[in-house]
Amino acid sequence: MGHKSDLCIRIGGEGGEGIISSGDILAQAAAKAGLEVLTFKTFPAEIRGGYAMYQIRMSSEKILSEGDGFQVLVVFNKEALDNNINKLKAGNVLIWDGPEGGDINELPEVPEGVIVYNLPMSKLAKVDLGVYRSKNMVCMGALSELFNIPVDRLKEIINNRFGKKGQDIVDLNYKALQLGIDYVKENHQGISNPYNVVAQEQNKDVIIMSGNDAVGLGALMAGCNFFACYPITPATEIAYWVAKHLVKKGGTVVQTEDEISSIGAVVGASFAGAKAMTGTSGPGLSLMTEILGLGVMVEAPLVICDVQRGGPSTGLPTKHEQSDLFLACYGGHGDFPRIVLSAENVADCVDLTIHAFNLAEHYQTPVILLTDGSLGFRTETFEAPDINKVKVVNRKMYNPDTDGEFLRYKFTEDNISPTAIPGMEGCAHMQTGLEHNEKGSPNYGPVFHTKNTEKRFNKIANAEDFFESSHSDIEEGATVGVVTWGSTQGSVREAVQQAREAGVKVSAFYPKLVWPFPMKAFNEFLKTVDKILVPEVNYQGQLAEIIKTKEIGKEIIKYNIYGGLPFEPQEIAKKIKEVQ
Amino acid sequence: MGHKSDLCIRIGGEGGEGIISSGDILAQAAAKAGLEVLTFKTFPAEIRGGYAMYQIRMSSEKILSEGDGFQVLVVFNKEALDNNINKLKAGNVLIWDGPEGGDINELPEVPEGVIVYNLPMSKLAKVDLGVYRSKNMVCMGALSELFNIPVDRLKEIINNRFGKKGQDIVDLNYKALQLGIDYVKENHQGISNPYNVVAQEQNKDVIIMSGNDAVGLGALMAGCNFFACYPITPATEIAYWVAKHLVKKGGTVVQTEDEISSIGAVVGASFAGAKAMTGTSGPGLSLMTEILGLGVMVEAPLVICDVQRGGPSTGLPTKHEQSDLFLACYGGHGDFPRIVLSAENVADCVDLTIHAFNLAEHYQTPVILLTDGSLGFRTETFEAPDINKVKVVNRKMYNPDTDGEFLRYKFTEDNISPTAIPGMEGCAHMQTGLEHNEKGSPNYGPVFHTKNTEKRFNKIANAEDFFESSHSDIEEGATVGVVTWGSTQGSVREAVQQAREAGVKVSAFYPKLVWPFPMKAFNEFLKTVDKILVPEVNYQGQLAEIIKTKEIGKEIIKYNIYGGLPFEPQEIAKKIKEVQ
Amino acid sequence: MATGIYAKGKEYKSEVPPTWCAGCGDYGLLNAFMNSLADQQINVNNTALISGIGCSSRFPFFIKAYGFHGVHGRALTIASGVKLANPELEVVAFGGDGDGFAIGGGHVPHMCRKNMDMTYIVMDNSIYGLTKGQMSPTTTPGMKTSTTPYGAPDNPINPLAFVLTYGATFVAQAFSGNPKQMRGLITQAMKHRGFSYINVISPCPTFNKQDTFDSYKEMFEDLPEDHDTSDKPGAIAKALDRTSGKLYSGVYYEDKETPTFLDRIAEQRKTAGAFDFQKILDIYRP
Amino acid sequence: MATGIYAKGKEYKSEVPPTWCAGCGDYGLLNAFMNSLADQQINVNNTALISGIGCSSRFPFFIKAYGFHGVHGRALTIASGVKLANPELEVVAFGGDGDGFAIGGGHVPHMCRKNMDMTYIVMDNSIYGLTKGQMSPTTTPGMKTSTTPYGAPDNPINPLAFVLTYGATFVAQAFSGNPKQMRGLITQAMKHRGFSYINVISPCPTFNKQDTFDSYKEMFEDLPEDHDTSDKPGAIAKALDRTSGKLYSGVYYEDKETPTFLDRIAEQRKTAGAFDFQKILDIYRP
Ligand SMILES: Cc1ncc(C[n+]2csc(CCOP(=O)(O)OP(=O)(O)O)c2C)c(N)n1
Ligand SMILES: Cc1ncc(C[n+]2csc(CCOP(=O)(O)OP(=O)(O)O)c2C)c(N)n1
Ligand code: SF4
Ligand code: SF4
Ligand SMILES: [Mg+2]
Ligand SMILES: [Mg+2]
Repeated sequence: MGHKSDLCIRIGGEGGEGIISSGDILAQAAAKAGLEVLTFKTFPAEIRGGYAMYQIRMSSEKILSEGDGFQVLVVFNKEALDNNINKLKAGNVLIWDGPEGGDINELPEVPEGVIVYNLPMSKLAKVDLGVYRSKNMVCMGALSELFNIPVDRLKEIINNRFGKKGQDIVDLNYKALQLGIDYVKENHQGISNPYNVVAQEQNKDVIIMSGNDAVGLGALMAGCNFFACYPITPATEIAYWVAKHLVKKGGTVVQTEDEISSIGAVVGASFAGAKAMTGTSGPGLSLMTEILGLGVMVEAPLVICDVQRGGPSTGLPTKHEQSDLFLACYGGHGDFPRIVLSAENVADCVDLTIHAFNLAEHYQTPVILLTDGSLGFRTETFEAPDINKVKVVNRKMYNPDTDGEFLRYKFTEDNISPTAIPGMEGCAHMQTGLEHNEKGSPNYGPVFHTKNTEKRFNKIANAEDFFESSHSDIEEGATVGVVTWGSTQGSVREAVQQAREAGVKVSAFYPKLVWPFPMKAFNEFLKTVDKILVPEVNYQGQLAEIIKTKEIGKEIIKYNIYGGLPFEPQEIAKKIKEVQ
Repeated sequence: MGHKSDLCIRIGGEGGEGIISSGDILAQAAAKAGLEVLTFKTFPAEIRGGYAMYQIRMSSEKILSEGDGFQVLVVFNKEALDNNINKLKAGNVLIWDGPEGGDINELPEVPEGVIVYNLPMSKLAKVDLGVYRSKNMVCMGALSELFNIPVDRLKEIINNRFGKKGQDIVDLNYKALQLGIDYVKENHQGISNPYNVVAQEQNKDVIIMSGNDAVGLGALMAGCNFFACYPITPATEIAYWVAKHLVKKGGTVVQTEDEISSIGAVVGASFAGAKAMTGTSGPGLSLMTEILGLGVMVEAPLVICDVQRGGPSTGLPTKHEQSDLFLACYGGHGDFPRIVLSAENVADCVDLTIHAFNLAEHYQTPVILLTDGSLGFRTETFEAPDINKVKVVNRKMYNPDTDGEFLRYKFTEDNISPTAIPGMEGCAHMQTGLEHNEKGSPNYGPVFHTKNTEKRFNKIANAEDFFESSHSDIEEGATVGVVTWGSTQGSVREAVQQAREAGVKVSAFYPKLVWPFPMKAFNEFLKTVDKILVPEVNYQGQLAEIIKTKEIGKEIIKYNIYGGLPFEPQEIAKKIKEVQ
Repeated sequence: MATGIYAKGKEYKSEVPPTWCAGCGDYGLLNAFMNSLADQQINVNNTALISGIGCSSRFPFFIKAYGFHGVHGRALTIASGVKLANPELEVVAFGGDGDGFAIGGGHVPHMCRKNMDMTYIVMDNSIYGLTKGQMSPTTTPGMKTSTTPYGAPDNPINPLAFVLTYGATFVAQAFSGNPKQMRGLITQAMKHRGFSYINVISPCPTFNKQDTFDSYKEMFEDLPEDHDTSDKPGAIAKALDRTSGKLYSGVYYEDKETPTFLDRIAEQRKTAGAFDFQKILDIYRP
Repeated sequence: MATGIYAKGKEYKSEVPPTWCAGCGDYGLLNAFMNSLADQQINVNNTALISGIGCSSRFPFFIKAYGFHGVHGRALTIASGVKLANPELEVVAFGGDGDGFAIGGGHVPHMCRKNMDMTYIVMDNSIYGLTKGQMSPTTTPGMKTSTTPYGAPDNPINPLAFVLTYGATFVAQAFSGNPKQMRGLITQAMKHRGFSYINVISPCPTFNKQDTFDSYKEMFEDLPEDHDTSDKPGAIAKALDRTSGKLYSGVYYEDKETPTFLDRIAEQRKTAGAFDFQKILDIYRP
């Protein structure tokens, strides 16, 4: 389905066969050619063996999601063939290397109408080139020739990537490319190719980047100057990014002995005045919840990014799932609020990380940003952000001239107490995870616990007004409104397009802020629809359950999948039609 | 106002002045005299200093809660006077030691109609007896004489308690008692005393015990043979109990280096076939959520008792709150179910601990039992349980004759897979926190994650049928139904009595199982009322929020207090009247 | 031979093919361990192998015994529960340098000092393998890893010195490049009563290009003949000493006297008295 | 004198009255610490005192400086964040034996090996005070506590030997009964660059009736004049040695050479290159 100008190529095979790196190169080449690109990767959770997949979707228009399957399939081994062959439809293309690189004339069974292009890339690499591991480059050459991807761009990228390793390596890769190109020219010339992409001029300043890198970039732009973390799939790349770049701006990045230490260090750094952050995945967030509560209690601005993966427990470390919303909103002992954001796409990862810091500073409270593994790993083209245009918010500092006596936890009208950090003269004070009075001294009486509990909840109650915290897409006459969170929002956007193209009226609500839920905007939205559909990649329907607590008086239809993969837009479009 | 035959005495003063031990003795004496007893204690969170309180409610009838205040107030210092004097009503009694043990004729200001009985216990102890710290015993003597508490019982208990320390100590205490008795006889003879309790014959086998001890007793009766824990207020007494008694039955009790280690050891012990448990409070449960998910993933039967305290963070360690329900139901990363129970009173602590083990074993899953600090510390009289009448459930073990090939995670009709434990021949297998196939080998494909997720949720979906998981108290014609959980259930029961006595029609629903919520019973209940009232000692109304997700189509009225104290029944009764 | 006991090491291998890279040091331990099981005539039905998360923590999958693959860093906590619940079982815990000494480092001291009756084997590759190459607690300072692009800033820990100081009662070091010696050490460790620890230097050719089989081969030497395995300060000094550029394999320390945790528990049980339900209730009868 | 600096120790005292029992050992540290602050002319405005949870962890409340009373066992993690975020601050962490070596025991090795620039002071009373008397990691085996009614089954840890093995670069022991010596040790520790540790033996008369001021007074002795503070194995051996029945106060070990964590970080910053936003974006421009 998707746009007419879409081309989506999937490459599958054994982890370690160069699938990831060749996919990266192909994606970059497409981006260089002025196309919009959105990639999708899955890795095995094991180091060796297991199935890896890289999918590159390219288009002349903005791409909203991983899309509905793919049109071209390249398989490096039998597992990849078996996993994917039945997803091909009539008119789609299979690039065929022969069974496990064997005789290309021994054709596999394919669905009716699927076109098979022979490409003995294993043989070409092993026999003709003499370097088996260049198989992936042979494949790239063939793909560029087949689908009109400018080979010059490919070469440029290869040169940039491998130049450091010496001209030999570059030349070897060029040669491999050429083998693939030549093979196609000789064997498939004249075949009427159903797909091809047209390079176009881009006059925007475009970058192509992964979601994890984008979180790092957002942190840097927001003024983050302290980052502590413990490695965990699929979040570790955030640490790679900040370890490389934050230090250049004078920031400090530290790898700690575990996640508890990371969040502890973040709380300490925040106390000392830093804009502090940690990045983790579900297991790490579980371990952090005790100190999350401490952060709320001492009113520490800080940001936690949770790149979700399949759970519970170690679960499915490299698989897609959105199942930490309950943990983010309800985890931790005691009754306390926190701000939770969720990102839709890579550009959002930049923007919402910036908003996360600003919210944290403004409200003096922890903010959790939820992304997920597919989003963290996938790369996307988007307009380069401008660091000079970013609005950076800093916590309200105590001013002796206007604020009277310094009381760290002073009750104020907006429930935000001007604060002070070590080093400031005359403001020395204690912060404690015990319930306390305005000064910060322990106090367990009913008055302070009651007032402080209210303060903690009330101060963030209107967080939705602080930024563009949601987006309503209302179609007149629609009865059903789709609501979701996280990267599923992209699939919904595309599904909504599909539905509308098919004449189905539908509206949609995209919250960036998921806790506290943006009820003002949502209530306005709700006036326009009769029922809502909530697609989520989890079992319970975690957002749907939260929406139910709002007693919206409209039918709430859950739509849940939990197989470790994201939604395809067409699935949602179909559901929209069903329930409308 | 409670029963006519009620007497409730509150003693307040500085922690360490013997208030707790004298309260214990008084409570036991009342129980010995055949009365029902329910006590209520609060301690400071600090070791030294701070206000401690002990309240003893005694009655000829079953006592349901801490009650509505007290009729007799004894103050050991000014703080105790200030904290409590305004709660006295006309006709109530203040026992007066003089200001900080000074001149008893210097009377404090008291609410109108409050009767003041002078009792210079400090002076009597210090001057007449020469032992200041016996002040509490002087007080006990006076109270027994004033309110008809059989002094023989008191003496018996003192003898049992202090006998080991030598006859000198016993005699000293007797003497102190006598001083108090004599003082009353001399000074208050003939005063028409508004309160007195009548000892009565008990032909039931009664015990008086705290909630924490009762959890230990329940564990022992359920066959618990492994207990690991890390000390934390207000849960540590469970460990004291099991450390003393479980070992006698061959069980093992281990103090670990932290809560993560405790729950890890519990999972390991369960894997090895033990009935394993840990006891903790909120901060500990927060730390345990990662391994809680592991327990669910490997399908390990185990029990966690969370004795809740005021939160978040270190919060109010010795104060009352019911704020860990969200954590218990929703904590931990990934989407996974767990069974959550909540206890109403001390007898419930025994029963529900037994049910917790049985549910865990039957469903092969972790079970969380929620109690709270007041319940953990308070003592209550109830009928001694009979270990021979207890139904003990054991996990379904693999039987090679009927079950075919051993598959640890075999898909079965009831979603329960017969299991095996190390030591069994031919059943060696792996358990892992990774998603897995029936055998237990890692598998991240859509099929097994989908089927296993459903298995994990479906297997406990009907847990409400497994035991008497709720209790409906329906009054014909009532429009409002009160629903609550935990020890607030006792306050509601008493409030319902009060309301009905006042002619207000009201129904109530008492769930013992709070997750999965007993919806079959609740739906039946809901048919009889128009709206529900949910009183909870937390801010958000955690149970109310969960009930909202059930879309019951009736008005849900929250009633929340969060000052660190339990509800008084009269507050709830008033609210019932308001909303009916 | 009873079911569950095998004549040859390789018969102890499960059907699950190892998920390790070709050339991974962990294969060396796998072979040595299986051979030791055969040497000891261990019954897989009475054996529980417990691990955390990491490449090395996949170990139990590859052996026919009962196994538990838990969460990152908590292998010892789970293993202790298994052993205490059923002291009849042979319990061996496995993990990596990160699993054991970063996130799990808080548990090791307490298992050692309790002298918990089990064996713990750490596969030390000075890197986080499974998560693809971050600094671990034993990474050489200055080494560039993905989280330390400008060089690792931390001084490495010394696992042997740690567990010796903690009070482990059997401490040895082995090298993946020497599975024959390792086989014997494993047997000694498993036969030891109390907490026994083996540090296995197990290179990760995929992510640690600095600490290789070859570089280790150069450095490894057997502990000197006259090494006194009863001298704890001496053993610690030996473990801490890196001036010689040598690494020593063999038994660093052995203490057969200190009672094990199970010994102590058994002792206590005697003083606790017999179980009598009514007697317990009597305490609460007013 | 600038605001925030005081002439006399007691001027450093906050308005908050200590919550400790009469006779608690922690008072000794409080006095010694305040006197050391005066000796060093420390400015409270540039000082951050960080603690966990426990009787001892209440310490920061009683001093006029900035303070943070976190959660149980995590004082060092928070303290490290404070110091790294603002290296100008004087950072001292406080805790008890349980806070530091049971639940918090996983963090100590890493602060030591990183040579994190701060001071850590543990008040060791061999018991859990705040929670009313359970076995702690330094409790003597066999001692009856509320969780060990038949006697503590665990061998105690040795905090000094631990931190020495971990790589702390300044290690001392003090005794609450000797606040004068302690005062000097605190000054030395705070002046030390890198991670400094003081083990303060600080009796809990309320819950530990066995390890009293009197019993400790008998055992305490200054480290011998000829003790070599640069000999780490020697220092460890001294710490481990309990045969003499003696406990030693004074500086066990000092290492002024090892770079601190901040030194290393500063080094790295140089190689990272200057910040140029467009250059970073260039990496992502296709
Ligand atoms: C709580 C938690 N944090 C982080 C991770 C991610 N993780 C998995 S394995 C690992 C480290 C592996 O290193 P090591 O223990 O040395 O084993 P190796 O792979 O090198 O054998 C990490 C950080 C996790 N699974 N859980
Ligand atoms: C996560 C967590 N677990 C347990 C506790 C309960 N707790 C508070 S202080 C403490 C131990 C105190 O002992 P120690 O650190 O030796 O300090 P002391 O009171 O003896 O000075 C414990 C177990 C807690 N607050 N948080
Ligand atoms: S990544 Fe390293 S540790 Fe992991 S399997 Fe490969 S070689 Fe072994
Ligand atoms: S309980 Fe012990 S440690 Fe706590 S204040 Fe009292 S004497 Fe000090
Ligand atoms: Mg490793
Ligand atoms: Mg202590």
